[in-house]
Amino acid sequence: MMGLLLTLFSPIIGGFIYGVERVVKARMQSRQGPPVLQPFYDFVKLMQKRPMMVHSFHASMGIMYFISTWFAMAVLMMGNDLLIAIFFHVISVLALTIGAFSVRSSYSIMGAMRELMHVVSYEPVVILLAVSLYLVTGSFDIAKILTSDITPIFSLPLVFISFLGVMPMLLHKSPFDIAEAHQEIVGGPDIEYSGPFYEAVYTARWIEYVYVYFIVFLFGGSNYFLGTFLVVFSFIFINAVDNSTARLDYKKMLKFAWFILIPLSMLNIFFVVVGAN
Amino acid sequence: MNDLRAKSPWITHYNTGGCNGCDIEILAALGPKFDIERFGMLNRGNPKQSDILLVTGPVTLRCRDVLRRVWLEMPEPKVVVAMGSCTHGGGVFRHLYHTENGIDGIVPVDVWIPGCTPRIEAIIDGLIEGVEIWKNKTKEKEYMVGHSEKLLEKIGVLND
Amino acid sequence: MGNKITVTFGSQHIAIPEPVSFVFETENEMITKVDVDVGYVHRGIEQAAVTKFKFNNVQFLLARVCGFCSITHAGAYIHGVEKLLGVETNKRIDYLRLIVTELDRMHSHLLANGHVAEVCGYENLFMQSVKYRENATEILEAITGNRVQYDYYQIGGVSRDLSAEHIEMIDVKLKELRVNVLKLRDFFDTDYTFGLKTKGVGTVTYEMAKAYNTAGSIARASGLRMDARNEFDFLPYEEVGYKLQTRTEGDVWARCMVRFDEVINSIDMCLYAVNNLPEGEIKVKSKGKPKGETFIRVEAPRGECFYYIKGNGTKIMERVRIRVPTYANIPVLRELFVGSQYSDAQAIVLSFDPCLSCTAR
Amino acid sequence: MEALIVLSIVLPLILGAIIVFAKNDILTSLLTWMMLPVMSILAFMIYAADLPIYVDTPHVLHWIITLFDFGLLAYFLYLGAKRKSMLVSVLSLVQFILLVTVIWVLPESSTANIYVDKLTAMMYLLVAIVGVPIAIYSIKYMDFDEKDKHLFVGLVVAFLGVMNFAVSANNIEWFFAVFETTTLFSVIFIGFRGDKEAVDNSTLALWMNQIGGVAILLALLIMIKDFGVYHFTDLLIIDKETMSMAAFGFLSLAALIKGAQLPFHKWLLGAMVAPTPVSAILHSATMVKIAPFLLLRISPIIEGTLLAKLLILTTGFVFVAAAIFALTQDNLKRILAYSTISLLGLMMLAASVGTPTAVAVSIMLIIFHGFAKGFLFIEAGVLEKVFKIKYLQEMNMLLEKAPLTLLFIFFAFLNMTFIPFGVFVGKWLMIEEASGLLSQGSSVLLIALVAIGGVFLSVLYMKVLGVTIKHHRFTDIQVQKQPKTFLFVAIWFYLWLLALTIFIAPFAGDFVAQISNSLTGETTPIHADGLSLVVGESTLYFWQILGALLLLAFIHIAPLKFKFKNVDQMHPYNCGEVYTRQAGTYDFLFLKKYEGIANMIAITLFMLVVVLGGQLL
Repeated sequence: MMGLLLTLFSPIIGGFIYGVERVVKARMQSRQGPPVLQPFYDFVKLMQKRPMMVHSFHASMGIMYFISTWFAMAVLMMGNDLLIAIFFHVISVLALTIGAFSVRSSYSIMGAMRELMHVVSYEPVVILLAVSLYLVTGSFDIAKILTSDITPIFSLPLVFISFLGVMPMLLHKSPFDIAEAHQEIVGGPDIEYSGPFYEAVYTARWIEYVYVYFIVFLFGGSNYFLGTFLVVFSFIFINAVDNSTARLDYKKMLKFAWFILIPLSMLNIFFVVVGAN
Repeated sequence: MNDLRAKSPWITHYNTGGCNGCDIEILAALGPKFDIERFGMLNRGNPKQSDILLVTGPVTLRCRDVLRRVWLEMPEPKVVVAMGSCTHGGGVFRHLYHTENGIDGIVPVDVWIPGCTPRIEAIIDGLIEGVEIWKNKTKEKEYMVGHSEKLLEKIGVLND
Repeated sequence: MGNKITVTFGSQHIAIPEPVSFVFETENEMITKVDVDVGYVHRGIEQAAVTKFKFNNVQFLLARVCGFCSITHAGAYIHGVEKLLGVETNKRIDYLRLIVTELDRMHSHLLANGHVAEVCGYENLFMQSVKYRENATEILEAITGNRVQYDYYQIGGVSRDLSAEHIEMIDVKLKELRVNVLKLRDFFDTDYTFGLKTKGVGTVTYEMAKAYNTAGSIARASGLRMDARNEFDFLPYEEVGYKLQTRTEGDVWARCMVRFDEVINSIDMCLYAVNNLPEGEIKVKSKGKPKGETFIRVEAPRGECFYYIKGNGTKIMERVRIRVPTYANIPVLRELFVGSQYSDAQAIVLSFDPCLSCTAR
Repeated sequence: MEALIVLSIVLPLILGAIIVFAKNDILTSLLTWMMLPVMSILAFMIYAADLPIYVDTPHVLHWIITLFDFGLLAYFLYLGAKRKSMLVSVLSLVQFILLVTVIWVLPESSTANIYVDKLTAMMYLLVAIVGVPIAIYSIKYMDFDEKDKHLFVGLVVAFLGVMNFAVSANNIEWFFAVFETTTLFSVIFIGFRGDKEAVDNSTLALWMNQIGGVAILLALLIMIKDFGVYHFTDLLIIDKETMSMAAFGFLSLAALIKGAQLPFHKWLLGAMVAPTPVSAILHSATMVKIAPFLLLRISPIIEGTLLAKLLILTTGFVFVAAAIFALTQDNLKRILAYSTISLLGLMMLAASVGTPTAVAVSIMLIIFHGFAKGFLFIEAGVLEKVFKIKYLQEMNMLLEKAPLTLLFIFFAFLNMTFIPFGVFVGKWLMIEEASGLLSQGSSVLLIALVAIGGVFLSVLYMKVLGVTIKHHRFTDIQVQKQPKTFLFVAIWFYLWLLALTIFIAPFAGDFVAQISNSLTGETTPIHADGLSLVVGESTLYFWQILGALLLLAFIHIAPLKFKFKNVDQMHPYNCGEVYTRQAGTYDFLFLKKYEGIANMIAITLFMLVVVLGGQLL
């Protein structure tokens, strides 16, 4: 029941997170920033724009991105296997990238290609995260992870750190906002969407916030206070990093993910395995 | 709903061959001191997702068609804010051989911000004025000045 | 071949406010070919200067060549006209002109560096740069009455005087600005990710800088000791403590650092000039029409700006010719792109601090 | 039942011979079309029978096959001499000597030489359902500016019989004979067009596969010396504790080579010079599938040994490396070949792990990869023949030229990686199984390799899909006509894949799990709960399967059918300019310089497999 509610309200929750984030970001840049409800104003605005598209397939992929992200959210909340939820996320990436590829715009194609590089960077780490959670709690089942006696964060500090490393890639935050790269490719995959179609993409990004922060929440195990603390901590951490780094290029991102984050996760898993035996 | 909408105007800025003075002030307006994001304004840079076209410069002949294309790519409702004296009929560049004497011969303009260079307070005021106009506009399709199939074909938006 | 992506960068693009078009051909984001088109901003100013405007109004037109270096363009012209008219300005006028010129350089450099940070994806640094830059523009506003286009230069003088309160205010603000700029400079100097993005990127070697005849901070960042302020006597720079700033790295980062060094030098010069402001009138009388030809070299924020003017004794000038620094820098800019990543292209362009409205006029 | 088994081996051979010699169009079509129901029914009947079945063969057959072996080697020797290939000649001679030695020391055995268990029956099914349509497809395909149509179709049909024989051989000497026969067929197929490139590539395939032959013979010798048996079923009942692994080291080496693992992948890449049905048949149901099949046969023996661990490392490495190098390719068939190499790595990895779930994974992958790859290759053939498209960059705007083909390619690619299709389920089960193994204290690398390789494959497919889907047509899309045969084969594959995906839970839970049970002798923890797939504690719910299927169905049908009414179309944002521009893709060519290093690592791992895993030291 809780899962269904969370799924249904995940765009709203994500919108709030995004709104708060924009304010936090503005304050970190010594600006006043927009109101907290700004994402919803944007939502209303985009809804009232005249629809325009490059072609039907491209526009429909924007909507599919939203739907499949929401569906991935539903699977994360109501399914029982974390791995499956992670793989469902790939479907939403498929919708986004295929849509972006389908138009003959170099920015869009470069954005899609970079988005794929994001996938290559974060996906192994996220899968290793699921595996390590299984290792510690003995189950891929999200409900079981959330009720297990063990608090995963204490056994998986390195996995948590590497997840903090990939969160900017998942959420398109600096230093890894490579796929969006507003000053280079003007938003990358979302560039050709406008009006209501862009709204779908814009809102799907909010759901991704909930999706990602929920995975952070899992690190608290049955200790929900700790989970909430971790979410808040990672939120502040991600925003601080976002505001104090320049954007890197995709090769550097790949190197960072592959030669630092993945070994870090594997090391942690290795230690847990050795410790258990 | 229109009031809610008015809190989220996104801006595309296009310099049609001006002297940069206005562009500097737009960058400054984004900065911490003036911070137009207070009003929900973002410099999107992407006409497809923008509501306000902020034009500076006297429209040189080279920039004319680009301006038209950028304007066409913006979905309605949209407003055009002409910033600086040059946009108002050319300013100091009026009747030079390579300028179009302002933007009102190219795209329909809603708000004029006077000054060379306009003060930032004037820019913000003009943008807010633009938002007020934008608030009452509808999805109804707007047409370019001198709109015709021939013009569309000439600027290359009929078939890409 | 199918692995190539043609990327247009401009004319309407968020990273460069001015209309300029680069067409990159990229392979795996590596640029293999580049076409540059700088002609979007051409308005025909040189033509207008010798047809539509009287010689004593031309400076208002020339100031609109470029908003960043308006003061240098107007200044160069007026220095030239004064030469032709034989007007001798007094020390106070020179000092006031110098203060405004250097303040202009400060705000231009700070914005340029901030913009480099912005296109590197470092939004916060851009915001801080703009925030601190406000000090400079506030001073400019106080002195001249406008933030950007201040037609301060007039033939034979300047348009406004500086009062004692102003001097006090300027002194305080400049000192504040100096502290802030040092802070910013430290940030640019030591920030790790910014360094990743800028160090070793777009390197102009000393030989390249020389061969391509670059100008301004690009040349100075490559170790080329050239600065019109040093070489051509148009304002009393030696008296106020001018120092030539160079670096040897020649990359994007070095160009930013050179600009910061120059800003600090400019602040020092302004502080000296403001506190040792000579007494005198702010305008000397001038008579007659310009006749004869002359040339002027001034140092705009982007490098050396060269003016050739010729008068024939009538109200209208016979020739006004401008050679601007960015135009000299475009060839080396093209050279730099080939072989670098597209994700670095913006930083490279903006580190040149290109002024297309100067270039195309 | 024995008769049915013999029939399913012999029938294709006979029909193939008839087709080759009759040279009659109608007869060819008739016989090939007829094969589809006949072979399928045969396979189903065999699968439904009480398995396993031992088929006793007359002793004379043994001598015939030995004779055939020598004939084959002599032919290879001749080929080596004709093509002036030292390697081929030397390897043929080595095999010759080894074979003589083997026959010299071969003890008498009363074990049946043909052994059909559920795995074999499954392969029969695969050959019938995937292989025969490809034969049908090749009739039409050869009508397009190709020569020797009847010879080709006859060979394809006969090859199915050889494949059926290969998977039912129990006697390893016989297995060697069939192994070499498949080599022969690959040589003929690859060199079919007869130009220089084709001949060169077929020589390459020949000597590479001959190394596999040498490895099998060595394994056979060691086996006879160590245990005195040379049948798969006999090997299974030997006490595992005291067993030496040398023979299995060589057998796995043969599997790795047949499975075209790095650095022996070149022969499979070379196979793309042949007519496309060859690639389809080699990659989908036959030939390379011998590799995981062989490992599945010996997996109960090698499970948990050092050999298995080294095999996991090797195949896992190939899984990742081939997926990465596939990114650098721009020829569609080469991309597909690389992804086959990569997925074969995963299949063999799963077979080497050897737990019930892992074996099930291997079988799932064999089946679904067979379907999807066959599908993709026939569509690649359609593109090549009907639309004259070979390279990725020509596939731009495929939607405008070949929308239906695009639909099929899209679906097949989705099948290769996305939830809820079979290959995905295999990958998912493998990760779950590896996590389970993890808690027993090993295989940290295994899991990383599976996760990483899978991600690269997904990215590869998304990239290829992205290139194919690119279009900018504002008007309606016209569906271009294709030959009906092509359409039939495509729809055949499409419907099978769709049905198998919707009923993936019963399919995996009953069909695959049973095979796995019979192979490992343990209970596989996969079962179907209604239409939901339950694996241990995790469940892939039916609503998830259906949801994903609907999402993906919409995504891949949308380009054809879906239209927004009354929405204005606007050209893409291009900074306000209208330049003619190229919108290609990334080719990651800078990765190519690591290919040598990858080959070196692979060779090292091969050595380790044979030397350390085979306990030769």
